[in-house]
Amino acid sequence: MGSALGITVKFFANFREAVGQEQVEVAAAMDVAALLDELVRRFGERMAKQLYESGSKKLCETVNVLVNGRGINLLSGLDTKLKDGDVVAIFPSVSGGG
Amino acid sequence: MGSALGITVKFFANFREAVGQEQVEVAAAMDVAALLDELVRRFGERMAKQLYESGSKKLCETVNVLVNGRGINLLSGLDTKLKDGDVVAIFPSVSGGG
Amino acid sequence: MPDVGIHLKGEVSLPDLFQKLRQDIGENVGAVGCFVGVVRGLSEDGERVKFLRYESSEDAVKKLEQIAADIEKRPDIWRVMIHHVVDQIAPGEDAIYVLVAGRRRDDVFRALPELMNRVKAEAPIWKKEVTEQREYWVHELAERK
Amino acid sequence: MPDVGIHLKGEVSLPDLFQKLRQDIGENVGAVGCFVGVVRGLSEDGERVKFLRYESSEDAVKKLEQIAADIEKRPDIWRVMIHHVVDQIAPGEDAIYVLVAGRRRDDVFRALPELMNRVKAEAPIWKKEVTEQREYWVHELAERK
Repeated sequence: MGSALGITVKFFANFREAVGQEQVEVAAAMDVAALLDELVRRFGERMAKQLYESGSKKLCETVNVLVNGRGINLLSGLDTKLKDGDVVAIFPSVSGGG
Repeated sequence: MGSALGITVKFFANFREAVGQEQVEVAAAMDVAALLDELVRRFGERMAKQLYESGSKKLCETVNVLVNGRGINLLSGLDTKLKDGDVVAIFPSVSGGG
Repeated sequence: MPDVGIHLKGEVSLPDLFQKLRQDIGENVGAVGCFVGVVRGLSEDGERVKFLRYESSEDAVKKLEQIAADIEKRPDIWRVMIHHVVDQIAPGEDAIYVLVAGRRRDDVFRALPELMNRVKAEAPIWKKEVTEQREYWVHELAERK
Repeated sequence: MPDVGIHLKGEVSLPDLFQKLRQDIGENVGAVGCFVGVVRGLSEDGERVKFLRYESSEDAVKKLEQIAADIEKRPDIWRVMIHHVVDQIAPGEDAIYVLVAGRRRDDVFRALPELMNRVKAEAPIWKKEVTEQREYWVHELAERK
């Protein structure tokens, strides 16, 4: 399933800390929900706690997921389809600027 | 009538230009109205035009008269009494600061 | 203590004032706002400006101090500086510097326009604009409109 | 053209940015507003801050450019500069500089808070606060409240 490319996932801020890497490759995931499941499998409870409101599969309000630079809130949310070569970015609310 | 002190009148901005001096002494004036009459006598039509709305004895809105540092609008206007040693300042609306 | 002054051209600059502000900055300061008033090259009527001449009375410093102190006494304001140049000033040159250091950006964003409005309305400082066509005190221009 | 950047500490300063802005200033500029975001020594919870660590994504410069360009295209705005320091920053040190040059003071007083609000909400820049007690990403602090 899927070419050698797979899906690239980039992490920022607390997600980068939890993962210990700036980005990972995931061979295949049908949609964003499936991708996040895979990330929780790989990185465990800490990732789950950072992604979801406690005890649910609802994304925390402070979590942003972009697919190829577009927020999934403007696409189909967790049901947004993924394909080989997609780049997914995961990060919390931004807070720059003193 | 009045000691040697008299009344000191300080001019700023366009009034200073019209008078050609930073300040003058006026021997005596009962009130602000009388003082302004004296200034118009000394300095002529240009002073009248700068003080009064055209053809009236009403002060221009942009003219400020201070007696000992207090605006005559907070005192008795043109009827504000004067006495020897008073310092009167006459200036237009301020406009500092770029 | 507010830090204010009336200066001739060249006696004061934004970098110098900012550096002075930084030398003694409270641990609760999270925001510094600055305003610089610059002489425009075109008048309100579109005439080319040769220069502005600023004049002040001897009470100007006291009034600037009072304005600055009123704002500086707010709990979330650390320091207010107001420095005015009273001189002949060419287009592109600075006429006034206002700096405010405070706790949050909202504190300084609120203070800056208030300070400028009060300086314009209350400080005994006048300006005469000299264009290629004519010269006039700026309050006279306002009267004509 | 807006002038933006992401820098390490020491690569940028308000005096330098202000001087750069002055080197090419339009004849219709009558007002320059600056904002400097400074790291506070006390956290929101009153803990003593050791430092903040800022992090950004590679898209940050592009986003700052977009924010600056949106404001700079207004007819009465001449130039917008946004420069962010992304590094480990101690209390009293600067994290961001925003400068706006425009026609009148109202133009710059309106633009400055808009620029800062947009940078805070849109630029992919995060910060972690390290106090004497603990460390946390600032969005986590917001969540707890």
